[in-house]
Amino acid sequence: MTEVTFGNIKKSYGSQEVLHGLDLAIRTGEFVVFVGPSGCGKSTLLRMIAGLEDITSGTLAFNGSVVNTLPPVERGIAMVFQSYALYPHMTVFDNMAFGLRLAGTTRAEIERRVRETAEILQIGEYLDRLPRHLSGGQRQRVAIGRAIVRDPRVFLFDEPLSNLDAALRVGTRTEIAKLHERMPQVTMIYVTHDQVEAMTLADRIVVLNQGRIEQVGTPMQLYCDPESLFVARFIGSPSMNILSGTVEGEGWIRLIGGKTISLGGQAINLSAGTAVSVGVRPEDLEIVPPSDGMFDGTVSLVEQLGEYQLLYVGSEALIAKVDGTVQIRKGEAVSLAARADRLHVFAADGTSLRRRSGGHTGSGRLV
Amino acid sequence: MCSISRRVLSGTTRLARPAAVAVTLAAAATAVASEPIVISCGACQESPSDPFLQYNYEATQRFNTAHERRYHVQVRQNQYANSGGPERLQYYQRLAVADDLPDVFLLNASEIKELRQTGKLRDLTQDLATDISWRDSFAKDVFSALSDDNGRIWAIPQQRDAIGIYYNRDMLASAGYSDFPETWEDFEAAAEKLKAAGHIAIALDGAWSTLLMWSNLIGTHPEANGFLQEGIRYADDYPLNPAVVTATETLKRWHNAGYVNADAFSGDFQNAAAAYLSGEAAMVANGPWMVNTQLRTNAAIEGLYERTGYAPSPGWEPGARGAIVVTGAGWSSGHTANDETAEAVLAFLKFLSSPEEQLEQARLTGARPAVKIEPEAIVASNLEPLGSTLAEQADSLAFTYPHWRVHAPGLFLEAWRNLWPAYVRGELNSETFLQRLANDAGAKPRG
Amino acid sequence: MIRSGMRLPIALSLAPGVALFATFFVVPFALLVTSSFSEWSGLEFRFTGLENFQRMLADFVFWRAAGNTVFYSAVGVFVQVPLGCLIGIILAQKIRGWKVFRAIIFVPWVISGAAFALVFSMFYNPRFGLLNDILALFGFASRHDWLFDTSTARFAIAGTFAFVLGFTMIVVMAEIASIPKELYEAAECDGAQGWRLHRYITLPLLRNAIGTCVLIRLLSDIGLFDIVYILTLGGPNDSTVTLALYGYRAYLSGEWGFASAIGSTILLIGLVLILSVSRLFRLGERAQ
Amino acid sequence: MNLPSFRQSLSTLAIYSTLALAALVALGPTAWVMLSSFKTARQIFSGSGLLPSPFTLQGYVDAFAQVRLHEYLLNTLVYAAGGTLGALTVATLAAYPLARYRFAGRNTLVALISLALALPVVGLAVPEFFIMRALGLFDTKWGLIIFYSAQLFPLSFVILRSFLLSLPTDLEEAALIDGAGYFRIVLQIIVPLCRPALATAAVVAFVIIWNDFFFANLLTTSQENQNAQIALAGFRSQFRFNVTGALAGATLVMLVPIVVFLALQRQVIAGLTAGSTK
Repeated sequence: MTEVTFGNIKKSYGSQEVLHGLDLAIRTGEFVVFVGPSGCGKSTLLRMIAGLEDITSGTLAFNGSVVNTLPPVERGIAMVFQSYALYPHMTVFDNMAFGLRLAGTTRAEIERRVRETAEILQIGEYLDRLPRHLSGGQRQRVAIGRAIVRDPRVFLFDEPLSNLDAALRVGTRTEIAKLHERMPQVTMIYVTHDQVEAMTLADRIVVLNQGRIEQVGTPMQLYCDPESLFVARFIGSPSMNILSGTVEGEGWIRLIGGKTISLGGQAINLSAGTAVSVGVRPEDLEIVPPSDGMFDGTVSLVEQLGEYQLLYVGSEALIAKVDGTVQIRKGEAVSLAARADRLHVFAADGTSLRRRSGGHTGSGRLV
Repeated sequence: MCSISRRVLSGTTRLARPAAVAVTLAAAATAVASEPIVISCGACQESPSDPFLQYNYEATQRFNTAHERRYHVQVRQNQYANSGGPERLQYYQRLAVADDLPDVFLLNASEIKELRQTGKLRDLTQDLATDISWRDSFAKDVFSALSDDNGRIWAIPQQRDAIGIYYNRDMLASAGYSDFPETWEDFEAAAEKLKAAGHIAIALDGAWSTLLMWSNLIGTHPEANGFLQEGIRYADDYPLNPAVVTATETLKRWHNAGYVNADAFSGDFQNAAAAYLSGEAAMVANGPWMVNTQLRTNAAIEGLYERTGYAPSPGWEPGARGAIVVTGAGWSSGHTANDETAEAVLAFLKFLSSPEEQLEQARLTGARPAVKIEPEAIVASNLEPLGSTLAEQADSLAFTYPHWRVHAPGLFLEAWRNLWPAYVRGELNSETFLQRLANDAGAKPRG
Repeated sequence: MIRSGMRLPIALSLAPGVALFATFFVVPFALLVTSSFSEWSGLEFRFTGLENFQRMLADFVFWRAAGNTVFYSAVGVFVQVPLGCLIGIILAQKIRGWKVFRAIIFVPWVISGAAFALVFSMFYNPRFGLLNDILALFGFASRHDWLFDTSTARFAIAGTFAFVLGFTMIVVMAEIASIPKELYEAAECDGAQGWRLHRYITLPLLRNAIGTCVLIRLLSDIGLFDIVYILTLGGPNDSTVTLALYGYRAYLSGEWGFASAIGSTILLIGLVLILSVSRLFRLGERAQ
Repeated sequence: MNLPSFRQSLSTLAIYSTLALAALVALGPTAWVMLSSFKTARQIFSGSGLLPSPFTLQGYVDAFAQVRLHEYLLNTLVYAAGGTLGALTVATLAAYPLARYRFAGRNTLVALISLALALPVVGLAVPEFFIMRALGLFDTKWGLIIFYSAQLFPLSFVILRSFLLSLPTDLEEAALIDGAGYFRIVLQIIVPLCRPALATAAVVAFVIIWNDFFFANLLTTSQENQNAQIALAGFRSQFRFNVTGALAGATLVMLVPIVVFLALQRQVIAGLTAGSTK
């Protein structure tokens, strides 16, 4: 039963500040994913929660009590490392038992808990092996087992899947999801740069960029209502097409070097001539007759992926994701359009101008 | 110094040697009854290869047994106990600085000169003066190398050796010499014949044995003016002394004339010895101890000892032969106080210079006694004849003189080894050679 | 990462190293520099300014020692290192038997100077040494005394270490092993073959390794002592004396201040060499 | 005749002749001396024959009986083992914080220690002698062990630290989360992880200490504290010279590092290359 709260947390290395005052509340049993490009500070944040990095200023609280200076072991956390960090000179059993031994757990209790955990994770038969004699997936499971066996209050994952091959990654992802279901009271904090992992695992996603929180929300909130250009680009694959334009009267935007498109009645309180960006997800684009086209252009490249195909259209290489059966060739001229309510408009500073579901946005923020 | 802690300490470090342990235990046992006075000896360690050390070791055992309840001499191991290089002097100088000189140890004349300046060496003049019979028991002149200009005595002589030249009688006979050459002229003529016959005439090593011949050439020279006794200390005397110049040039000539072994510059005496022992060389200069250490070992070819003669040096004039007679080294003490430890030190020194011990040393090492001994006693003790004969002969020679090491400045040997090969090959003229030799050796300007 | 609470253990953990380092490097260094400017015999200590250095620079033996040290270094740099490179490049091809050759050629590197000196005192002996016997096989019969003839002594000393190729060989082999194979394949595609491959690919990439070997060779040559000390004591006529031996002589004669001045000079030369060789070979930068 | 293959075999011949020559020059004199240790003194000095005839072990007997080589060898072993252990212990304790933690003076300290590695230490002879004496370590076995630990500290430090820098920190962090304290991490995580680097540093340090002549000569005076290298040099002194004993002794003294090297080639090579490309 642990709530984790950040109060204006900052981190500096020397004179360089890398985290600029973060505020966040994570509920007990919640599965929160920190996502962002490399260098955004997400791993640093995780390590600060773990107690592996000093907090420069601000407070980190577990259930309301500040843990800033508490050593890792006293925080009741467990962590799964990207590299698994299994002790190469210890057997699987010893790896899992190390923390328990240091905590002074009795021999019998250690034996019981390790065996039990090993059974759950199906690594019981490897207990006597050294990590180097295990496959990548098995090591991953040992790493998780080592964390579970300690019965943590907060479970931290640092890009745990990035060392696995694609096939194993999917399997392990679902196992982690199951783990979360099995331990409903354990707060889980997961760091990744892979938005697919974030989307599939998270109760809530925290998008970090350059040491700041860009947006906090459920996967669908982030997908549907990105609050910033950054989040819009980051979530979704292939990523959202962004086109520049200027406001041309109420509800209309003129694309640079293109047509004027309607926002379908969305209100934008900006004077005409203001520069904006229009975002549209590839999967929201459809091929339409030239008369209905919002965007026209020739197809410069077709990536056929069977189920669907990706068309690269026009000089801006607008990407459209269309059904795989549509017959289309490179060099053909096409017209594309999206439903007006699927268009995202961003101001010059990158903030979203569409507040359709304003009730939800910002709910994660605790200002 | 706390004698008990020292005993305990040495007791533990020497556990490796059962014999020594037994001795220590015995000493400890008697200590309970009546504390014996313990003194340390820096030149009394066991040595299978050095007969002098071996003798010292055995003598120490005898002394300890004889004075079981009163005195005990403890061995202090050191690598330099028998080496002649500057390392030994350095070693003792360091100990002197640390106020940790052994109570009894061996020093040669030049080392005494250096070491007495530390003020940590016992002045034995008074000790000898208070025991007239002890003082009078010593042979003629044996204290000269061991005392300073003021007549103070810093060591008790260990032995008195006559050092001559070993020669292969068969080889000399084949060159037409039934006796050893009388004069240097003769000597060179013999060398020429030996060379023609394909032999090495004289084996040298660039250091020890080369310098013995140098000493002989100087010592028998009528114009030497006591160079080996005194002049060798002073830088100006080297190039100016006619005997030194002649001797140096003669020695060089032998090399250039091909009388000498090819490996005569290494400074390893063994190179000279090997040439003689293998029957290639006709002559080699060395002390009487060589009989026991090498001539009569399997390092020498079969029957060489029987064919070997031992002769004094030739002279520059007929009938003017000479020999090196030295008290090579003496027993000094680092204990300056006059307490009961001094009593033990003196007891040990007197023990070592008793006629019995001196004869035993002579028997074991070939070195001659430093004390007066009845001729009958010498005959009765059946000493090795080669050395004995020369020693007796030496007293009636025209010249006797010490060898270079006795009075030479501290770095003489290093300087010689450095310069000599270059000189022989003609890279330095005699004057430059001698002047640099003097300077590098650390000789002082006169006056 | 320094975390609060780790300060004490870190300090405790550093303490022995720092203490040892301070005692046996920092303090001696300070003592060396101070005593270089003084007369010091262990008992008395008196500042004399630059006297020691003036005396040293005026002493022709110092210049001879310096000259010899340069000579030995030159042999190291221009004979030992190139030969070691050659052998290293050959063996890096992993030709048949390379492991055996590597082992044999490396062995002399682990033999002590004292033992090596004994070996070569036998080898060079004019009466029974192997060298003259070998030369006699080629028709150069003589009883030349290599170590005690001023014209050859220096070369004889250099000969004891000039063919100790193991270190350079090993470093070069390791460096070559770290060159990606694709580079050679690419060069072969471009038409380079045989030795040209090494001339244009291997050698330039070995810059770092060669620089390191040169530096290490130079540093050990400035400190060259035991072989010379045991074989010739620096003679004949100081033709083999080294700076280290020159300093040791001063130490032996009890002139510690003077010995320190020589020691300081050795360290100073070492420092200059480190800097200049590092710069010349741009050590530390990777070749690729 | 097939020309290319002829050329190829010619270059093969050239390569193998070069290698054979290098091997001969490298080991020839040493092998000859080792072989001579089984000869009689008479055969050695007469310079006749490459092979021992008659074959004798007298030199080896003398080396132990007369020169007491075993005592020197034991000392050498004590110094090499003790000095290596000391250097590695201290270096591990210092390299870990200096590789992992940031604090004031860290870079200076690392630079100083690395610089010390490169300096010709013979320059420091006199002050080292003076300090050893001032500390009461002069001419004692413990003194030499401590001294060698200090001498080999920079080398071990550099090898260990560069290895640690290449090692990810996760394992220590995992241990921290598991509740291990600083010294437990060093002992139970770092030391096992650094085993390859430790082995490397150990082998190189052992050989260097084993072979040291200069400082052993400078810092000991008693026979009971001296090492085998000094004994070797001492074989040449006037009375005790026993050529076969000396050669037998030299052979034994040389064999130890050779055997260590042949047995642990990988570590030696890794150590030299690691220490040199730091």
